[in-house]
Amino acid sequence: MSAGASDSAVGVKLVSHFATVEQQKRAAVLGMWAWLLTELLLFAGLFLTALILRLLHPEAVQEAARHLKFWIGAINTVVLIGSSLTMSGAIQLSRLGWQRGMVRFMLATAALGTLFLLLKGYEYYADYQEHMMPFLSDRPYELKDSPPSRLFVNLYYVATSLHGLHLMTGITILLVMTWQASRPGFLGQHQNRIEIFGLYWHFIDLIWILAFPTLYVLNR
Amino acid sequence: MNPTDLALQLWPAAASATAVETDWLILAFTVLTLLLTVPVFVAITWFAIRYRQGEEADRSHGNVRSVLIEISWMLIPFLLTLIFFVWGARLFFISKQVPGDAMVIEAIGRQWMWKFQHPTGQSEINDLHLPIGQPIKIRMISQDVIHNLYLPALRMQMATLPDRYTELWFKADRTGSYRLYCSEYCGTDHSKMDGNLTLMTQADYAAWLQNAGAQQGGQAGAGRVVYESYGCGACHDPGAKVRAPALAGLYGREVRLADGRTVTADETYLRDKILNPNRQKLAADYKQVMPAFRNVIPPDDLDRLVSYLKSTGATAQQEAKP
Amino acid sequence: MFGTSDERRTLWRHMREPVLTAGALLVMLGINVGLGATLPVPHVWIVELLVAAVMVATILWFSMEVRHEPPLVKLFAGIGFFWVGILFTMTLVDYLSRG
Amino acid sequence: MTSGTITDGPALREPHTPDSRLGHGADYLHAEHTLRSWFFTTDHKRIALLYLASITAFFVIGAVTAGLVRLALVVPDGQVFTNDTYNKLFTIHGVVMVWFFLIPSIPATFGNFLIPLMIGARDLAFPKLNLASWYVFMTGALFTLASVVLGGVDTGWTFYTPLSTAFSNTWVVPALIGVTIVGFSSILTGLNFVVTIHTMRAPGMTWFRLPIFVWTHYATSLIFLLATPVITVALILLIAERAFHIGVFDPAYGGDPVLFQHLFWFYSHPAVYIMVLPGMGVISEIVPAFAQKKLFGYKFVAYAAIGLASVTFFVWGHHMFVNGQSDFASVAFSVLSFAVAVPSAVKVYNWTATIHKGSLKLDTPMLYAMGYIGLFVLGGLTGLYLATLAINQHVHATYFVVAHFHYIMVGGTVLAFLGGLHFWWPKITGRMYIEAWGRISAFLIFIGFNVTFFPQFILGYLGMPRRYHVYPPEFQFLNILSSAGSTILAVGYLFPMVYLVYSIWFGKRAPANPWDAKGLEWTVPSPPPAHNFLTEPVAPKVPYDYPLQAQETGRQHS
Repeated sequence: MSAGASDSAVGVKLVSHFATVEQQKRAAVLGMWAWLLTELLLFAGLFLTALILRLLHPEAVQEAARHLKFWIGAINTVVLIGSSLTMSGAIQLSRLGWQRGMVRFMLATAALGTLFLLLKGYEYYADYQEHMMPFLSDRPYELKDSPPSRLFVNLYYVATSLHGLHLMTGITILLVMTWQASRPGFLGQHQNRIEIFGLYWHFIDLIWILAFPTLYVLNR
Repeated sequence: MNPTDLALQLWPAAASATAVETDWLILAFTVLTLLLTVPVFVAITWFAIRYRQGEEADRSHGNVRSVLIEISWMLIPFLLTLIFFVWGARLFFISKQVPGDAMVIEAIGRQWMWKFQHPTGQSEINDLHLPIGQPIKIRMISQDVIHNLYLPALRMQMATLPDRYTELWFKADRTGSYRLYCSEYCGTDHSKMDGNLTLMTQADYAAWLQNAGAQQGGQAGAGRVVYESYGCGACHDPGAKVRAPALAGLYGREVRLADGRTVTADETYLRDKILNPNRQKLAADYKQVMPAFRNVIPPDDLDRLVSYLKSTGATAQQEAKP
Repeated sequence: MFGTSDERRTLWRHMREPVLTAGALLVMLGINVGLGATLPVPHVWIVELLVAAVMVATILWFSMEVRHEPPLVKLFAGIGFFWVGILFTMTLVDYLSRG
Repeated sequence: MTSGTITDGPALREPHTPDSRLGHGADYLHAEHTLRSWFFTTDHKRIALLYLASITAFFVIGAVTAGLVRLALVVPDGQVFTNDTYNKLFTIHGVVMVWFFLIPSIPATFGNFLIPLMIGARDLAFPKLNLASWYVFMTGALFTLASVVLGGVDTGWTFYTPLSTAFSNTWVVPALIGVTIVGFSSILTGLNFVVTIHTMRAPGMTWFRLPIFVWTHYATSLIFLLATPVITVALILLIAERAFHIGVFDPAYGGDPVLFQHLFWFYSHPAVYIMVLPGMGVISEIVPAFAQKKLFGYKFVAYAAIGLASVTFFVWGHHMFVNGQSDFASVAFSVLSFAVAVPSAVKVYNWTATIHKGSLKLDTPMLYAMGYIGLFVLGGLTGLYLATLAINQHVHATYFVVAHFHYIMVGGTVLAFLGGLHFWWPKITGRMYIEAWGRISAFLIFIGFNVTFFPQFILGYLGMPRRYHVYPPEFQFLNILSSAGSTILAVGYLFPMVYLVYSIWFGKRAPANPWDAKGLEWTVPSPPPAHNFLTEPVAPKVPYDYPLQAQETGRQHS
């Protein structure tokens, strides 16, 4: 069975207000990079807060960081690196016009993204079991003797849930796009959408590559 | 002089040498501002009249060395204004270096009042009486939101933060009644969080302390009461059931910590240990059993308690000497 | 799923770089996880931070293919980190010099 | 130069027939007439008008609350309102004016309308995103407006913790959510402009042939992109703080309220340049057009825009000299703040040099531009006073600060906005306003503004803190003066609203280029056709190619 053999035409359809396809593609790439700039600065604010907490309360932050599920975080990083690989695969195949293979890679990417979220959900559940949710007012907090540790644990929830939200958005867009891309003729008109989305996906990966050490590793 | 007597005032009274110098600074800066702006205003007006459309005028243009012009009007004003940066920074540094002999006033801001405590223990609400000719340091903290103690006659203000001490100092040289304000917006009655700053001669101040006598007995005496009321003695008194470090003579001593470090038991150390004993710096050979008093003990009580602990330290040292 | 050997060769030609990138990322992650789990020396966080920085650079340069992009995109990829630098540096100027 | 016949008569009801030379096609106002064609348009010109209508409405709300604040301050003992009402009023004024008027004002209206025309493009790069940004803006703005009006918020526009998180009993969370949403609209607008200016320029339109207006909007867009996300995350943390007590800014748990101020001002100081830079762009278009002379020092003015946008990110700490920041940091931020003077001076001196030996027409836009230069210079230099550490220790958080930033924001942004509105009004609507009324209102606004805000410099130096409802009686005279000035200012604002709207129906037909101005937007008919250019736009060899020009030597012309 040959998935790659069903080559389809690869290209981008010109939208009327652009002069050339080349211009249209450049605009799309630049637009995504401009958006990613803002994403980086968004998360930078959280990383800065984590750093300041570490400076103000070193012991408490260390204690809190030791309670995070280090190994789930590490496995999740592996999962995201894997999803980046499948996303790169989808982009490569889209350039070749191998539509079915591309769709499979996209589905794999969405599956890995979902796996990340499931593991994250399990991690939250384990945190809940261990009374590591200081923002819940009706549930006693494990490290109640160390008030500043609350701050770091809470920041961990803000940062990871914001990242999770980005990932969830990414998966949703990816699934919609997979559905569109599975129809014939997609690659002939919108090949660059795969590439643009790929940038976003890799960047979520990049943010996690920064978040994992910031939250789990550096403060141990 | 009473500030309310003035219907229209155009320049604030200055009650210290620093305030007078700040005034000179802003006046000199204004002169520079005028030097830089008046030519622009005059030029714009003059050009608007001279080169109005339809007016006969010489509109021929010779060669202009534009790079030279651009660089000069970029750099010359910048360098001139930098003089004022240096001057301002110098005054700022002076205002940050507290003389050793400064009299310390403890100030507490809370929604929506000021509380000032004199070194002799008297305290007053919103109004502040102080002597001239004597460096005065105001050490302040807030009990709730951020406030800002603003003394316009001294050209001085500083934020009061919750849980962190800030300070400002000055040496007034003119008696009189002036305003003091909260200048950081702090909620409903922000604009009522003001009062009068009365600067008086040292003799008058001494007399005022005698007569005002709001809360006699001094900080340390009040602190002893706090010590009792929070039950500190149950663990820390000699012979208490729970083995806790003795506090008499602790202040100023070196303390060996559980992690091997040695720290001096200064005021910050005492405060930290009371507010949050777990945070760090557990004393060697003791177990961590003390509860945290953060959010339990109000800042003014804490001040009194720390004063008391300091006084017991001094007593113990005097006893140890002979 | 890719039938002919021709196709497999083409596939590998295109997938070599992503696979190698992912491999490199996994190795670096392994280093960081190992350091984080064992904490072999004090201040190991410096090493961990450097490894994370290299990982970020790898994603930008290879996964996101910045190296094939025109200078303008390279600038956009870098300028955000420069601005993060401003945010961190100027804030730390305050925190590190507080008495 | 002129195109089409100039006749009087109803404009909106009759499509304007463009010059036959340029081919056929209805102008953008008459291309379609349905409500749907306005609310779902992707035409940058129509979206600009949607923004214009919305920000005008927000301006009115902000101005009315300002009027009420000035009314309350006529008496020193706060008898007009309760303290809570007063606090809510100035919070509405601040929030609405900063986030819903000043920040979108020039970029979202004139930027949207003019950037594609000026660079010779058919539209912005992402027209749907452009429309989306207006909907995002309206969603956030109406949401916030509902919460500040129905529930009231009393934190001031700065939302300082712990007042906003732990102590205020008002509708802080909905207001914050709305402001956060509006931030995304800024980001989308900025993104669109950056991409458009990079990729959509007409053939031959190199960077150094672009009008300064485009340069300043490029710089502004960079600030939108790089600064806005930081306030977004700061506000998210604030919302989480208030809703879940996460504690990072709460001293009760060991958090640091000063950290919020750092994150807040990392955005909010550059945001000043979001407001100021587009205004500088407008002035850089008006001054050469009404002097009929090439802009002096074009490259320096262009680089100064980028310079301002960069330097502004290094100076935010000057808002925090007395707020518990370290002394070392204060000195560093102080000296860096002085560096802002360099690019600002470049702008002002170059405008002045442009007027020199020009052929001046003192029409309404030029009057606004001249007023702008004067007020911006005063506002900018008093900013240097505030950056001086010792002076700041005295006037921080007093009316001196209030006066200073109103000189920048009203004297700067609003005057530039009104100047630009008169300058491009014929282009946007195809109608001329009545010149005499324009001049009268420009004078009224200039005088009213100075009477309102100059006394506030004195009040501030005397020591009157800002946000004071009850104030010492010795300040009453100056406060009454200020309030009196604000009534003149209000009349000045009302005039254009009346005569500009009047001109839409009864104004004279505008020719394509009523001011003999240079720039691609003046080469198309007024109002422009739906697709902007009927023939391929030709980039000028030199920007600002006016009849008069100084022979600038010492550098290469591009």
